[in-house]
Amino acid sequence: MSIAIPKITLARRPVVTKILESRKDELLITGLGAPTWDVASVSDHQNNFYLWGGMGGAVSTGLGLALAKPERRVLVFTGDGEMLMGLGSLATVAVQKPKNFAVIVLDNERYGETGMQKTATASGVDLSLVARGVGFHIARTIWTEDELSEAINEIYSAHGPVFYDVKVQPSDDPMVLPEKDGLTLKHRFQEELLGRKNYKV
Amino acid sequence: MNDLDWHWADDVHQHFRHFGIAQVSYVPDGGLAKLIQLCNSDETIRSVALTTEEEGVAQIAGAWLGGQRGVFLTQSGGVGNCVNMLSMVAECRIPFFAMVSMRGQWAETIPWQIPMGQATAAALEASGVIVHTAWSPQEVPEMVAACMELAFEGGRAVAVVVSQRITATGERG
Amino acid sequence: MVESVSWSDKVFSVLCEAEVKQVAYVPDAGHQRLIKLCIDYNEIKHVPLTSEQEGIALLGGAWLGGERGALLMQSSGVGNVINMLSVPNECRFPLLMIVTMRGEWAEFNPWQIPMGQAVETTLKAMGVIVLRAAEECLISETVSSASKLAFEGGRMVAVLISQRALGQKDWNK
Amino acid sequence: MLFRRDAVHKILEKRENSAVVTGIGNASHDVASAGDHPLNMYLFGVMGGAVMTAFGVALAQPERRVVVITGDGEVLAGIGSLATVGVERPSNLSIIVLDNQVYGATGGQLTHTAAGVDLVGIARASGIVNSVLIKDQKGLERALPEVYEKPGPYLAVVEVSPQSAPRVDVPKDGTFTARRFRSAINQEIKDHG
Repeated sequence: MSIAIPKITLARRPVVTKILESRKDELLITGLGAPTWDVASVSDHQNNFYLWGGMGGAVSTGLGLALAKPERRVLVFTGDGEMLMGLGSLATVAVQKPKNFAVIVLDNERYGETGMQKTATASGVDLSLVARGVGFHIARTIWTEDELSEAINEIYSAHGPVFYDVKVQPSDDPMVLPEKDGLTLKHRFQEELLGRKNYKV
Repeated sequence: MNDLDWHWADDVHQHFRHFGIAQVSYVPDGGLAKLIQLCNSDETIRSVALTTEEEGVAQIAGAWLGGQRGVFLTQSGGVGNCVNMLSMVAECRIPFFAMVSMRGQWAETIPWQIPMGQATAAALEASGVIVHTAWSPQEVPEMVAACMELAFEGGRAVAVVVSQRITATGERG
Repeated sequence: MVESVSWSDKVFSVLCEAEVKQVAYVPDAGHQRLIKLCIDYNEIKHVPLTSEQEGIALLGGAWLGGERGALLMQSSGVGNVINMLSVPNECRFPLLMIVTMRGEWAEFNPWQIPMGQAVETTLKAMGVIVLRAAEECLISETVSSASKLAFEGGRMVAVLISQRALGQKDWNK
Repeated sequence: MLFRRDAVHKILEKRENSAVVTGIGNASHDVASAGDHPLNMYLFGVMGGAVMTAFGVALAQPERRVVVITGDGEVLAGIGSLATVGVERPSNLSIIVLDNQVYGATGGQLTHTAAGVDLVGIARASGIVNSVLIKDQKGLERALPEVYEKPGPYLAVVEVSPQSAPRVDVPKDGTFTARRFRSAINQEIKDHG
């Protein structure tokens, strides 16, 4: 294909920082690897549930949460490699149409954790077109600062499900490792959301 | 010299050439990165990056149906995505060779990797795959050659598991 | 279909009593009636999946949000969820799976047999408690017991509904 | 509205020496009902595996057209493989998706396509540029030469009636069909590798 492809100018950490500036009581699910470090680098939060495993499961985890808590907005931050491994989950989300649900893919077109090999998005696979094809209300690819600014309002308030494929430069940011004990992450998340008495086990 | 200072990938790649491996499928992985790199730059091998590991099992089965030999490369977590797809290999008794780099096994620092790492060999064996595990890099090439013989000449599904002692990549997920 | 109505209705009651709010499934003949009951009942969110692994992650999210769920699938689907089970394993999420078995009792499709035979081993390797219902009259009781183990005991539990219990019919007809 | 079996028979009339891989479920019966053939590989398991199996064959047999005939539910179960194929661009691979919007083999539950999931859109977004939707006889006639001649990867979603057709006798022993397929596709290759 001879279509001119825009140059990637955005850097992942500032993108995540900018998006999270508007955060209030949103619930966050992060896909394994860099998106987890990115979100943790902005600030740790009781309502951040960091997935350190289960590659391909971030969007589905977010969907289950969004269906259980329709009054709270759920944001999934994940990477392009993780998203590709669970691509079918986008179709499942689109069928459920959770209005409180946003997916943000930090797409550096690389598998960052294993040595920066190219992913399918580097070779023309268009995640936002896939999201549109399955029926997301809004699905955009974000290339510029201006597009990002415009998207932030939608991420927090547009009728969901909404999807953003944010093209970010491949970079090797310092790792910010948050809590990794799954039980601790579960307990602190549910404590805020449900109160101690309302969850068992 | 510590046995871990020597890398096994060049010799394994030579064995791939000797056995006429024409297709390699993989999801990028740190532990097998050097081998993947060697396959990528080898013009006699068509290497295919997958979105999810189960695709690779089907592709390698298809390669054999089409008259070529293939190798499937995966991290241990990926094994847990392939169990159902391996039923085709079992039912059709397709010669099948895989290399698995381990996580959740030796000095693992991420708790989430441990359940799958501990279940990898059992999941492969339950799927009808013969499993050999290498603990030292020096073992790997010979084990790969023997297991490819078993797979392609003996007509069986075989996996060489490269232990985390060999592939350890430190703290990263 | 008379024989399947009774157990499905009883299991549906068990799920309602257990306050299950999300039911995820990949369509399956054995679960046909139960799925329909869930679809027709407004108190339960029914989520059809493209692949079973989504269901494991979904129900983890549901539990984080304070809701109980159940995953309905066929035994072949078990082979798609093995790696994803590392999430409920690590976080000790309760998990209830109801699996209709293929590849065991009087199976007519050889392709179903490898996975059917591997179901119990692979689930157990991931730390899942496996309960079998070998006869129709035991299904709802087994699911009831499993739901307590899962939601009160905080464990991953799979109920395997034997092909024998579902009746020895030709499924593909 | 097209009937699945008529559509499949029509497509297979022009197959010549093409290899055919079928997805689990009705597709195997649709293909076998046109006449069993040594170059048919029938999958009776591995939901989501048909496209990648055929892709492996296509890489191994670049001179031969390889055609996948499968259902919408089966493709959705392995949807990532469309991206893999979209990146690798095998020029001899065609994928025919029979979309009846229900899971035929398991009691006719609605699939995601019934809820608006657009497989042609996903395929194009995944890099399979030559993706088309076939809704009627005229569309099928127009697409027929493309299945075998258009540079691949090629994908056609064929909308078909949910009405299923009678089962036929299909060889289901995988050790048999796999070896028959392999020796037919490449006579000079001996039993193993």
